[in-house]
Amino acid sequence: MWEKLPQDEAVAVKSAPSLTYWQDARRRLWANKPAVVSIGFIILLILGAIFGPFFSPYSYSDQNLKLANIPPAFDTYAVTDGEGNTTRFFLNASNFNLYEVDASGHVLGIMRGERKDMLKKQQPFEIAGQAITLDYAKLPARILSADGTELRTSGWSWNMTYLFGTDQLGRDVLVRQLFGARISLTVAFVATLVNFFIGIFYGGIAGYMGGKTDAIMMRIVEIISTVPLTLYVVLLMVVFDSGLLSIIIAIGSVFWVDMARIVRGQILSLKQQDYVAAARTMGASTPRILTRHLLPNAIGPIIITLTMLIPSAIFIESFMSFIGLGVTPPLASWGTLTSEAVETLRAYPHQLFFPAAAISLTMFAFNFLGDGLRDALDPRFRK
Amino acid sequence: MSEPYSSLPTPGKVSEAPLVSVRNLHKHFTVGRNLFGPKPTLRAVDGVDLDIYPGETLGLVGESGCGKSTLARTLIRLYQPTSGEMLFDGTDVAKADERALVPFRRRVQMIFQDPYASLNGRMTVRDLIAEPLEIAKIGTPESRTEKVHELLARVGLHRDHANRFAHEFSGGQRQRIGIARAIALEPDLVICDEPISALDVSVQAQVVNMLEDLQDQLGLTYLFITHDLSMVRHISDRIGVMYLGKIVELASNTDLYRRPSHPYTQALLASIPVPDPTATRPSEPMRGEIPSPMHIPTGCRFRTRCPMATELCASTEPALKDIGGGHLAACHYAGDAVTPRAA
Amino acid sequence: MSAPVLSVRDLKTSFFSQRGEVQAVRGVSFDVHPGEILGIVGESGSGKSITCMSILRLLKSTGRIMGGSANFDGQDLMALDQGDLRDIRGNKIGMIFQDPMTSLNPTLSVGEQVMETILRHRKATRAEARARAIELFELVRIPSAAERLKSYPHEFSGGMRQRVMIAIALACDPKLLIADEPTTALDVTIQRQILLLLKDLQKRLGMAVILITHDLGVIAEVTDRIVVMYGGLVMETGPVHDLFATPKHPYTQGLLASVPDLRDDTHRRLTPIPGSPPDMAHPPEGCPFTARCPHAMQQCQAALPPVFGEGQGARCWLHHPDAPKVAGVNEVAA
Amino acid sequence: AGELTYVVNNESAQYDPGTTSETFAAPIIGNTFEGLVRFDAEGEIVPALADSWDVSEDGLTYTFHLRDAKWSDGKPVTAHDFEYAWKRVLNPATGAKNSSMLFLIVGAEEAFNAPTEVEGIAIKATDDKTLTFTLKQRVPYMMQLLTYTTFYPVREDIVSADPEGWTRNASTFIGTGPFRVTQFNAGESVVFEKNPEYYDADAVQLDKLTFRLIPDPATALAAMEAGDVDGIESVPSPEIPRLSVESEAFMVVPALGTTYAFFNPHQAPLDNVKVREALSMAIDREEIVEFVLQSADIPALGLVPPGMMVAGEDFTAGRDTFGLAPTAEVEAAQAMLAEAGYPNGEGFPNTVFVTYSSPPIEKLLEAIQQMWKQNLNIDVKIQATEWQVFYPEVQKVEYQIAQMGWGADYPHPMTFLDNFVTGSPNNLANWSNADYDAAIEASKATGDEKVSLAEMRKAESILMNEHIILPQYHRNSYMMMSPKVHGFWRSSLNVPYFRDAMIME
Amino acid sequence: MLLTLWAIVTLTFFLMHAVPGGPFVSEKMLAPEIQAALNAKYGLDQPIWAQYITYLKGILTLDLGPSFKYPGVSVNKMIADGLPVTMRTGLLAVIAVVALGVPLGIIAALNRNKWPDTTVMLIATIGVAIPSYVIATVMLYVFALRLGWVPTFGLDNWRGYILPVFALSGFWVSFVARLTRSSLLETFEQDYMTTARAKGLRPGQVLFKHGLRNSLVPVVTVLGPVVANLITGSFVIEQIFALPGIGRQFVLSITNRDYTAIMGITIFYAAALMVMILIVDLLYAVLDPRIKLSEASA
Ligand SMILES: Nc1ncnc2c1ncn2[C@@H]1O[C@H](COP(=O)(O)OP(=O)(O)OP(=O)(O)O)[C@@H](O)[C@H]1O
Ligand SMILES: Nc1ncnc2c1ncn2[C@@H]1O[C@H](COP(=O)(O)OP(=O)(O)OP(=O)(O)O)[C@@H](O)[C@H]1O
Ligand SMILES: [Mg+2]
Ligand SMILES: [Mg+2]
Repeated sequence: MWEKLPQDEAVAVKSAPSLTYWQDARRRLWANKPAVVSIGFIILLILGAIFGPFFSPYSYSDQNLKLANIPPAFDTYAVTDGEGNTTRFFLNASNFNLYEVDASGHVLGIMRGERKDMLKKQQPFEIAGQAITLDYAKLPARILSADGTELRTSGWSWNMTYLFGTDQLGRDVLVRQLFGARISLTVAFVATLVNFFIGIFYGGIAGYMGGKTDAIMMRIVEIISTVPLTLYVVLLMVVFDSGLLSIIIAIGSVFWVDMARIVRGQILSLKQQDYVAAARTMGASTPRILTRHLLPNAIGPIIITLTMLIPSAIFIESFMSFIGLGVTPPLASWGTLTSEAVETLRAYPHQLFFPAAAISLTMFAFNFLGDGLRDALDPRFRK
Repeated sequence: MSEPYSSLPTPGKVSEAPLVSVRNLHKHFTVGRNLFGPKPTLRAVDGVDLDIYPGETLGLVGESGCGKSTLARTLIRLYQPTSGEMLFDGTDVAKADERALVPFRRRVQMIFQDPYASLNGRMTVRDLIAEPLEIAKIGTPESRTEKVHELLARVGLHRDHANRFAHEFSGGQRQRIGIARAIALEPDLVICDEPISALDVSVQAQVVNMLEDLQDQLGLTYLFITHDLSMVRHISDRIGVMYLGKIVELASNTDLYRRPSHPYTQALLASIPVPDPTATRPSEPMRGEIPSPMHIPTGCRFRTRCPMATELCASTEPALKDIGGGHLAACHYAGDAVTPRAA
Repeated sequence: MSAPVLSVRDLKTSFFSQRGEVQAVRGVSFDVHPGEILGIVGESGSGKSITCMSILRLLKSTGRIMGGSANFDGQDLMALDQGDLRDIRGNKIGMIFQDPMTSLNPTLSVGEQVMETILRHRKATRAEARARAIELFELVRIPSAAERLKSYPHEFSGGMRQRVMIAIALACDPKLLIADEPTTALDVTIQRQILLLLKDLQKRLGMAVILITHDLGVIAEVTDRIVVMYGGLVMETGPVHDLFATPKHPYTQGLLASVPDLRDDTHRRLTPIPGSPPDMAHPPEGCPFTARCPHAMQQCQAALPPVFGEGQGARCWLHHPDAPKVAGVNEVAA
Repeated sequence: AGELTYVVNNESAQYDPGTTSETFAAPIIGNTFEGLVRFDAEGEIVPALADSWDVSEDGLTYTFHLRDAKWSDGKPVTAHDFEYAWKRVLNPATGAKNSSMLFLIVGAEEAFNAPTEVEGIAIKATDDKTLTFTLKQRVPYMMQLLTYTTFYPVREDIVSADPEGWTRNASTFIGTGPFRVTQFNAGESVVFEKNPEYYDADAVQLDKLTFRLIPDPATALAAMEAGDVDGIESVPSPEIPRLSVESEAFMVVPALGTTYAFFNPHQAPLDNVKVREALSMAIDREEIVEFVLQSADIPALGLVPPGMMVAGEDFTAGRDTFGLAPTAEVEAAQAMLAEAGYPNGEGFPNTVFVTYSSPPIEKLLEAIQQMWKQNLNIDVKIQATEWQVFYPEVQKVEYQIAQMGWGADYPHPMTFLDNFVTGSPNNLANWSNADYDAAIEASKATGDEKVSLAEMRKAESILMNEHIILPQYHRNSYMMMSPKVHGFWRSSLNVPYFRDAMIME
Repeated sequence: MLLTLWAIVTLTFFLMHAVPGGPFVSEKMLAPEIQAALNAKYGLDQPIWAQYITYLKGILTLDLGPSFKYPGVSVNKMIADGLPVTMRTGLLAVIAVVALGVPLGIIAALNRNKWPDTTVMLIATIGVAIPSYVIATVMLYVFALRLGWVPTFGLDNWRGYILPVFALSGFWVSFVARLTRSSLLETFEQDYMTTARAKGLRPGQVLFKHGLRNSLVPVVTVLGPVVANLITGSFVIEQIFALPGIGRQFVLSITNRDYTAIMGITIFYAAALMVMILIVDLLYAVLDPRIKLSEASA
């Protein structure tokens, strides 16, 4: 107990391998659950966008005009004829059409009735041998059975033919959305890249260099952000063909100015720090100081701006598509799906719900990922 | 007050050409946030002449706020000097631009006074210490990590610390990281701005020993700024004393402590605390208002606090002159037979 | 002796990062009496600063106080609600932080930073606060005080920033001043003036001071008692005279031996304590100093020693009655 | 008595009856100005400022006798006002966009091209109350044409004082109609009050009338349903099914318009009439109307929409179908395409269908695109661009298929048929057919309405059998007007008339 | 600054003329004679550089010229008519961005990872993910039509402002809230925040005086251009709520190729933007004294 320990015995401590900042950050990112889930979501989305359409019986352009504007879920009515055969159908309350469905919720087709009675605001149908009347004299419309009593629904069911319903031309909203994801995610990706590579470095260089360089660079930013985008886009459209490439060019050439400004502002205040001075005394080059010292310390606002600008890019794309530079019909992006669906908002809200939800979910994923990245890149935070 | 180079006497010990040679160096700041009208000038470094010889350790002491850090930062060209000349190994670096400074940067390193602020909070200790190596493109990532571990051991840190970030360290530990970084490249000149003041004495001893070993092994040169007069005496070959932006006395360490010739130096030496609770000292501190570098007194800048100031001191500024044996002092009465309060 | 103003008992603080728990303070106890200057010395990284910050519950988000108490004026600071604690901070207890650059807000003028403390705790107009700030600047020897109130921290030298911190801590004449290395960046003349100022306040107002410093000269000159810390623990406490005369803990001895001698011109090598301190993420089970101790025994590795001795207590197995005698430690050299 | 707010979706850039060519100006000019004659609610020509008129035997010289009408500032309306107004339109410096409408008059075109020749224009105010003019050739629809704003009088003193600005200021906007403007709020609204100087002022019921600009039809509908306004000019098409059953305010007004596309007969593969016919046959116009437009529009098999009477007979009555049917003639179309050399669509060259950016039109085109794909197995690309880019492009006639349409300027088939004569600026297919030109010429030259009708029908058959256009549908206007409002009517030329409107609780 | 303005004017001018279409491409085809007459009337028959010189001369006298599309209306008047409306909603939206965005960010930062934070961030994410025209349309339907709380169009009373301002500011409120939150969280970890707490300052003082100010640089950076954008209006919002502002006017003038109007509003916007950016640069120096004024706004 009281024996002397040999003097040279160093207490062996298990030593972990040395990590660089990035290795350490990666480790911390993987420990962040929401961020990992978000990465998973984004990967799934990308896979869905690439492979999803192959699993669908429809293509993004397949129309079935007779089945336009069908909701993703509906109340079904059931009428049974003398032989016990049941016919199921549902009423689309916005266009007063009846559609036949089967027991599991597959849409079989539109039901043709007799001439509408414009005065009584009724339309007679013959369903399963019975005279059924669609009565829309008072809204909401009612289904009347032969004896004039109102028919009760037999419960609601999902639309198994078109999981997300159909659009104004009877196209499958789900497939269109997966196709739209291709374009919108590409746009988001391009916008991010552009912000990352042009915006950040442009702003970083302007902020770090300061003085005349900064002044000139920021004036260029001002010019880019004032010259009307529409004119510029129209001109691009004349020069290039419409398509993804031109969108990329358009976004690439103007979409980084906000980022540049924010980064510059951050750099202006960060460059006064002592650690920058220290790096300079080590002979670190300007790019090195920017990439290793200044930008990592400005990562918070950078990531937020990056994620916030993604939806803007998605909607700028839809604007560009509108004036002719971008995706051509029948192809659609989330942006064009959204703006189309706004017109039918009151009648067919599901058409807006799905693209809006897709964009929002993606944004949540990007935000969680961004937050996770930010926390991972900032060692001072807890957990 | 620009003097020819030769007029600055060389110390006895070394006779080679100086590694760093500074003449009449000025660094002024404009302060205040007055949008209109002239802004007041603050003369942080106000005409410094200094030679640093290869292989020596030049200690620099002086009142807090007298411009030591500013001088250091100007020497390493973090600041552009307001005026004056700066030769490093024969080349003029006073006005060189960043590109021309690249070789200079590799050969001169600095340990900062503020350990935390000078460490990038987003980098692990490994990255921080490996950075100069990376910049100089020395070795592979693995070999650099090895080198980092070696340096960590040298400054008394554990290799496991390499994965941590600066905010996870105590003040002293941070300072050691800064030191490890500065010596990583084995530079010619290390400017140490209070490198040890945040360290506890045993680590101070470790670090100082280490710096001395490095000097012996690699022939490093140090400019060593400190407030610790016992340590500076221990480590330096020569010591300069600064007061209000100027060097007022410069001598070999023994000479300075034996024969302090500027009244400020004398006051300084008299204030050293002794690590002995039983020792007693006159409890009278130095009198007088500390002048501000925005309003430097005319004539001798120390005269407002000098116990022996005369008319002459108020009118003429004393030049830094040799009072024998390479001992320089900027006092009209230095070297006179009657030096009051001489040690 | 009067009742202590501050009585710290078994304070424990840890940091939680991805790497796990770093036990920075592992059970620290000490008392500070009114009008007393208590010095804390110790290895860098031994938990001195964290102990002080824990007393005022000022830890960063990753830090957590794991246990213990700190009785100030009859209240346990660890249990106080935030509002009451705020009335104490800056008012009854002043604190000087170790790192003066980052501890001052870079975007506010130094004057403003001093004045806001006064305005917070005293019924003063801005003009009065300003006058007091000027007075404080003069006390801490900042030249052209009135003019420099408007300056920003980055325009000050390291020592000047430190003095601003001191001015802030002293602004409300605290009963207890916690000074974490308050004079490291100051030259000896100003240091002396500051220390004399502290002593004067201690005498006049009965202010108690906790002074953390590495400068044993300063310790010797101004403190009454000292606490020696190592590895998050108090290794030795005692009156300054006894401790300097007869250090009981091997660490204390090593510390005292590392100081260069001012009177020595021979360029003799300094004698540091060999080895490096333990990693507090994996603190050793026994005495944390074992690995570097010249007298280390099996027992030291096996179990943490308790504090032996009254008045001058040391946390070292060598002071166990059964321990073998070692010259210069538990056996006074004849 | 009463006040009424009516929503318009577009603001006109010009309210000057002589210079504007915008349909958006019609609601304002139509209620503040009247010309020599006007339409009544049944679409008949009735006297307005003129109470009688004579036409010479050869149908070339018209003489109008004015009634004692006053301008809204109380000054009498004279024949000189007309002469001034018409000659002003014929001065190129005026910048009138419809000057060519007056080129029917002798000397007019010459004067426009050489402004010194004003004297040659055959328009004359023989006295204060008599106006005569002479046409270059017979114009069967001249009386209808005279209801167009270009033929309205303007006041020389007002106009010459501020040639451009007089229509911007309520106090100088002097008209001859049932209402007069009290406020112009640019971008927001135009407010009217009853014009006490109007010759039939007693018949005018409303005291105050506001045209509120709400550019978004969805907002307008919301305003209507919230009861904030009394009438709206149009409704969003997805709402039509609901409104048509739910709302008493909902109105369907036949509009004299046809939506169609040009097949460019100068570009492969459309230079082959069989291809054009196949394409035209392969679309299901009924489905388009029912499911794509979801409206009560009429599937179009020809150029001229129904609703235009010539010789007491609707132009479209008993018209041929030109090989087309309301539903798709799939087999026939496939056979036709095979005959043209593309059996089952094989080898069909790349074809682009250009259009202007407009969501409903793009929707329509997508449906057509899909029908061609499904029924003929051919891929046609849709390219939508801004109108400003699209229109000049189309004028170059380098497209293959271009979406277009036409709305009547006056209720006579000639407003459609005239566009296809050789050299007409609106002949955007640059199509030229001597027989067609001759038939048009003949229909104009004859004094016999029946002959004229027959010639026009012949012309339409020539055009349609060549399948120069892909007719899609004949339009209706869908609007809402509170059931409290009586006496309101909207003409088939899209002008809302409030002259006889009144509010009944 | 004038140089920048000149560059913008020049670039826009030539861009505009390079783009196909012209002010007289209308619904119906104009006879070629009429087209020529109109071009002559508005000077469009002259060579482009001559038009450019004429235009520049005009601007120097602060005359933005007559509108090509609206005869009898000068561009100056167009701006003067539309601006008050746009400015009122725009400034209110700016106030909303500051008065909602910053506090929401603060609340979120103070309650990091607790429910108020999650809620705010949820709303903020939806706020950026859903474009303003969707928000506006939905709100119009719900609040104006269904609930009848606010008018369906126009700015006739204070209620009329609610929806346009909300829709205008939604994106930026969200953006600013997120930026503020992230910036604050970073600032909270700084040593001087500990100092501030050690002084016994109240949480409010710590937050506003020490925390917020040091976090505002990125917020101010975005706010500058945002203010310029908001006070020059938004097409979508003005279109949906039927507001006679210049935002809609601007887009219309582009679709109409109303050359002078395009130029005029662009110049106005450019001037607003440059003033805002100047203010931002001045604010940088106020917020962070280490940023030298000369540096920020050379
Ligand atoms: N935020 C943090 N996260 C993790 N570990 C920390 C953190 N802050 C401090 N530590 C660790 O806590 C221990 C005690 O630190 P403290 O700052 O109290 O040391 P100290 O005694 O004041 O040293 P010095 O004299 O060097 O200032 C050190 O080992 C340090 O590495
Ligand atoms: N960036 C700056 N702007 C304005 N004044 C400055 C700046 N940096 C330093 N100063 C001033 O210059 C003077 C000298 O400062 P310096 O930091 O060189 O002193 P020092 O000798 O290093 O002091 P210490 O020992 O306290 O660190 C001080 O008065 C300080 O206020
Ligand atoms: Mg210094
Ligand atoms: Mg410490």
